[in-house]
Amino acid sequence: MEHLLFIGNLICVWIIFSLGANLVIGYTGMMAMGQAAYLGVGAYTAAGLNIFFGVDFFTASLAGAVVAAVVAVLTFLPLLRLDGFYFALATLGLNFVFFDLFHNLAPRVEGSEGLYGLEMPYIISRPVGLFIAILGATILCVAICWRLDRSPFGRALRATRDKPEALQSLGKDPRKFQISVWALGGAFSGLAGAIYAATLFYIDPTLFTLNTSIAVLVFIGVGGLASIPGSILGPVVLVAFTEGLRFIGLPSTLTAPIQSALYGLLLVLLMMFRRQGLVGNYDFKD
Amino acid sequence: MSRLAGIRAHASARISLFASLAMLGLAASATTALAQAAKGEPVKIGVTYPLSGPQGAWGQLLLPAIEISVAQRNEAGGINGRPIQIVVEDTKGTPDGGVSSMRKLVQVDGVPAILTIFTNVVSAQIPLARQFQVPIISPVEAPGLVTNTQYAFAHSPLPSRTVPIVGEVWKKQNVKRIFAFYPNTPIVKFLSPIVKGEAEKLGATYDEALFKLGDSDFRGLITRAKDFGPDAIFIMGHGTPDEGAIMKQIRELGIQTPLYGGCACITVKSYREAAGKAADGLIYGGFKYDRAAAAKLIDAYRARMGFDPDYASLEAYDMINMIADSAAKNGVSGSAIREGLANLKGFKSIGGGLVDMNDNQTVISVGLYKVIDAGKPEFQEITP
Amino acid sequence: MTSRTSSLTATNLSMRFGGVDVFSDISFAVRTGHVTGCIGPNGAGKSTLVNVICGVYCPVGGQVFLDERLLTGASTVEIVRRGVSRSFQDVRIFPTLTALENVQAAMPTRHGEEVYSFLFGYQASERTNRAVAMGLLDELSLADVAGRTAQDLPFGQQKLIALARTIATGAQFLLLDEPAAGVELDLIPRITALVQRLAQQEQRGILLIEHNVDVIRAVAEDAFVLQGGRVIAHGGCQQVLNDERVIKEYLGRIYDA
Amino acid sequence: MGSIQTLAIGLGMAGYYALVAVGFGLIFATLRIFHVAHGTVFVTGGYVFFFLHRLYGFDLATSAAIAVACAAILGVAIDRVIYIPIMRRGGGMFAVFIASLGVALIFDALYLVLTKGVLAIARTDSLQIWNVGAIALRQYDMAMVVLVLVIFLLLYLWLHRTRTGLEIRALTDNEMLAGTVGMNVDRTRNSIFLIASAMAGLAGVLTAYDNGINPDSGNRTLFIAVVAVILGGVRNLLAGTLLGSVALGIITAFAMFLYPEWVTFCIFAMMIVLILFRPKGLFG
Repeated sequence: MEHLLFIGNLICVWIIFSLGANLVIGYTGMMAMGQAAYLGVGAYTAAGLNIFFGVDFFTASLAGAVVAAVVAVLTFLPLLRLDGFYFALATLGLNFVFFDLFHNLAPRVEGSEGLYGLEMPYIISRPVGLFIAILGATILCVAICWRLDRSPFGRALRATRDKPEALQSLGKDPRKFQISVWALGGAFSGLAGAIYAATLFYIDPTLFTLNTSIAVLVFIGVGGLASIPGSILGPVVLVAFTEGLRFIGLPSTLTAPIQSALYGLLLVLLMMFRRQGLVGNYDFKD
Repeated sequence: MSRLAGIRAHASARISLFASLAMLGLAASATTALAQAAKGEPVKIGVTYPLSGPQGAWGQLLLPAIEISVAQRNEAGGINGRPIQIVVEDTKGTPDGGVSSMRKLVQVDGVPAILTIFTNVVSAQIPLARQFQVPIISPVEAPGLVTNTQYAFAHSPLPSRTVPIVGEVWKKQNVKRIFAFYPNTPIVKFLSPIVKGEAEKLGATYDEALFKLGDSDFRGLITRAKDFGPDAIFIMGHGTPDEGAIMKQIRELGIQTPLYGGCACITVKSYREAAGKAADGLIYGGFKYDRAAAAKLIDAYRARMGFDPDYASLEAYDMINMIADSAAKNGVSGSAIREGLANLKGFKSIGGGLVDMNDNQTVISVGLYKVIDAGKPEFQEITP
Repeated sequence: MTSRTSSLTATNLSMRFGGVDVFSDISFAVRTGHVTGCIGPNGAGKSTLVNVICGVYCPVGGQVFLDERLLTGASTVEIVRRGVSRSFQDVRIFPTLTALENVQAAMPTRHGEEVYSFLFGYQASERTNRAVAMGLLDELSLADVAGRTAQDLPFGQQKLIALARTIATGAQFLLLDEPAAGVELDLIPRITALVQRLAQQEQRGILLIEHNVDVIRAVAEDAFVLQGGRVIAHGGCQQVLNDERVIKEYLGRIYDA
Repeated sequence: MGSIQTLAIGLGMAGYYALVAVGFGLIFATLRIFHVAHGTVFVTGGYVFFFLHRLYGFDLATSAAIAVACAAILGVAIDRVIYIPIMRRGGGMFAVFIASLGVALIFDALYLVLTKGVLAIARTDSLQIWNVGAIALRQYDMAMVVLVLVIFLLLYLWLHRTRTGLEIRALTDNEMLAGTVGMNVDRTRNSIFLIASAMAGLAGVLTAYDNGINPDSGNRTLFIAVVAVILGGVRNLLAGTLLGSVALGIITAFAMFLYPEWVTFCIFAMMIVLILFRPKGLFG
């Protein structure tokens, strides 16, 4: 039962992360390949504030989201003028750069080898309480995205993705929307990171590698681009599947490779046969 | 060979997985405790070892020793007549893998105690052990890591004991420049001050370099050592083949400086193979055990694998019996086993001699060794 | 429109790509309430002219003024905000948006279109925008496809949506790049009617770039002819279309073909 | 002294980078395919060599030849089975890029299962070194540098003296041709993938013999190669890649020497800076 709650928490983390990535990749069409960096920033900020400065966990999580958004914008601004591959490549490079930052700051920092003493408010210190809180945060994020999808802002994002130069000719600066949505995506990733830290009770640089960035690409790729149901469906189906692998008696040595191979296969098949995903509204941009 | 062993372990794990899956469907994890109360029902012990990744080779060499230990214990009556059954999960040697496999073992399989390994994994598992009230026991060699918590135990020679005897060699040979290699993981936090302190005692100059686990070309890093011009090079980490590879590459950069280590990792086959001839002459302080006393493990292991077990296999053998003894005395719940481990006195180690649990950490005898021929392999106990 | 301007003037505009002149020394004026036609064969530099006016390219010579204020050098976005908007010859519609959304996306209101305002408080302005957008679409006989995704509509309708979109920006001056090309013939009168209404009722200034001389003849008061990067005729519409050189160089060929 | 030693090490590393980078650059320049799976082809060469030589006891030359052939076939197969069908179904460059990532993931997983992720080193003995003053030079490195130079010379001849080479250069110059899938391009396409993959396979063999490979090596080497290609400039394939690889080999070796913890950081920070300020390459 507790394990199911844990898996539920994980799914929620990936849903929030996927929503953020889908805003950037699906709605706005920017090929972000390094979203895990912001996940890490959020996780480290929240955990660090909580452990070293005694900030309460809710505030620390919010701070994680805000700091991730700020870092996201700061790292995004120089990349604004890039397009296509070079943008994808630069964001992918950012992921490696951040990984090394986390990794090298970790060994000598007290508490880096596990989040000792993450102080949780009493209400979420029990597994059920934690799950309800995380579920609540997830529902809030879904609601925000749902409002966004239907708002003029969401429309402007899709217009930016479709034809940025046409939007420009209508007197609206696509870069403004790109920066905004990048900040929003960063905030979602940061929040997901903070919740991830709370779920696992520890953080470690290996959680924020390129593989995590690729995983979110698979989540939204399978679920569906530019689609909220897609952002939920992807993590639910894939996490349930890979966690389910543990229960069918597969040796645990095989679960990681099978997950990786499955993600790889899904990417290939999706690109071949269904580029918009299960319930997506949009193709991978050319 | 080792893969076969792994599969065998999983075959038994599989049956229990099906059972627990069914239970999971019904309700709560508490049912596992009820199921175990039945007579003859096996007592499950969790094993979170790396079976893949940089440390995977070692993890796979350790599993057979655990299985031999379990088999011999079960023949001798198990835990008050109940057999021991191990459930193995792969941690990949990462904290991430350590935590998720521990969660699965406790929450799905309901194991009351866990055998684990490697500082970075253990560090991540400690808070979880406290939360679940499931004791973890490991051969971590990080001083102070387990002493500040109730639910973590260690059974190993500490570098705070092995490094000083290496230091005596340095003193005798009048070593003035020491260079050390550690992996870029939290283990540096424990190791670096010890070696540095030893160097300070001798009035020697000290420098260090951190290598990245999973890299393969360390020559740039080694050039640092070459530039430093050391008369002693110290290498210690998680016992991964990386350390062996560094030894080899040190020699291939024309550095003939003597090599030193703070653990008996060279007894591990994968480590030894990565080092090759470069490890000849290596001097290390490590677990000192009596081969005759350990014969029942060494012979069984040799028969199965074709070569001798390494020092950590002996420690793992002990740890199974420590858990079994504690469970036999206090009961099979997590807190009962913890109680037993914390008050362990006069435990008869496979390496010979009696050990006590002191502050969650056993004190086992250490000795100084020199590698005569890493290929054979041949080690010789020496005195500084 | 808050700021009332009366003319968009280009003086001696020249443009060159990689050493090749696209056009040089072009001067013209578009006045509010009037439609100015621009005709010329393919490759005459008409679309480049629009791009230069809108700030996509910086001219190598000459300037564009909005009344007395210099427009050249400002960004595209800034130029639209000052009141000059354009449509594209190759449509460039937002393919995954519905027809209605395409038009709404062009509306100048900022309510709910910022990252901090998308949650609440834009409903009233959205309703107004929606009504205006529907009105525009209705005028172009597109009301019944308003809810359909733009990329699923035929080219002609896409073109009309793009036209509606340009109009929806509310800009004082509209540069329409071949709005009638590729549109079904029976819709053309609607376009001309719309353009006329924009000029006469809404007092907008329109530069109408067209291949179709009939459209120009129907709506434009003034016109100029672009040929080989130069203005070969300039003046009242009738006068220009009856110009011998124009007939010989350009219209003749069209009528021949 | 350390810096000269590091320079020597860097030049040795440059050999591997050059072999992987020139193939990647060739594919990227001609077909506009961001071939992430090129790293997979590289490790495949290494693993086939390792398995044949260490586990099945084939001699060095036979194992190496089979390994290079396997890598070459794998490269062509990835193109024919995955990339071409995706492009035929209207997928663009990004679709191919993502599918390529997928292929890399699948093979990573395969090698993880086969080797448990343990470093695979195909040799057991130590390499011979020459001591020149305080500098240690490995004979292996020097032989490899010569080999790489010979291969680049052959590549030059292939690109400038044969019909296929001419077509390839035409593809590099004409963006319109690139990305199209047609009967005429197909054969050239095969040759490009074949040659590029064979070179990556050879680099894999050499690395597996030298310091060993693990499933991660593929991606790591690939991204270094990408940086080398960007550094050298896509337009200026042979000379550019060679210079880029040498520069990168030296930079990596020095990063490892001076700031060992920050090697990855250095490489990727450099990549981002390059993309931002010199996307056409330093020498392009």
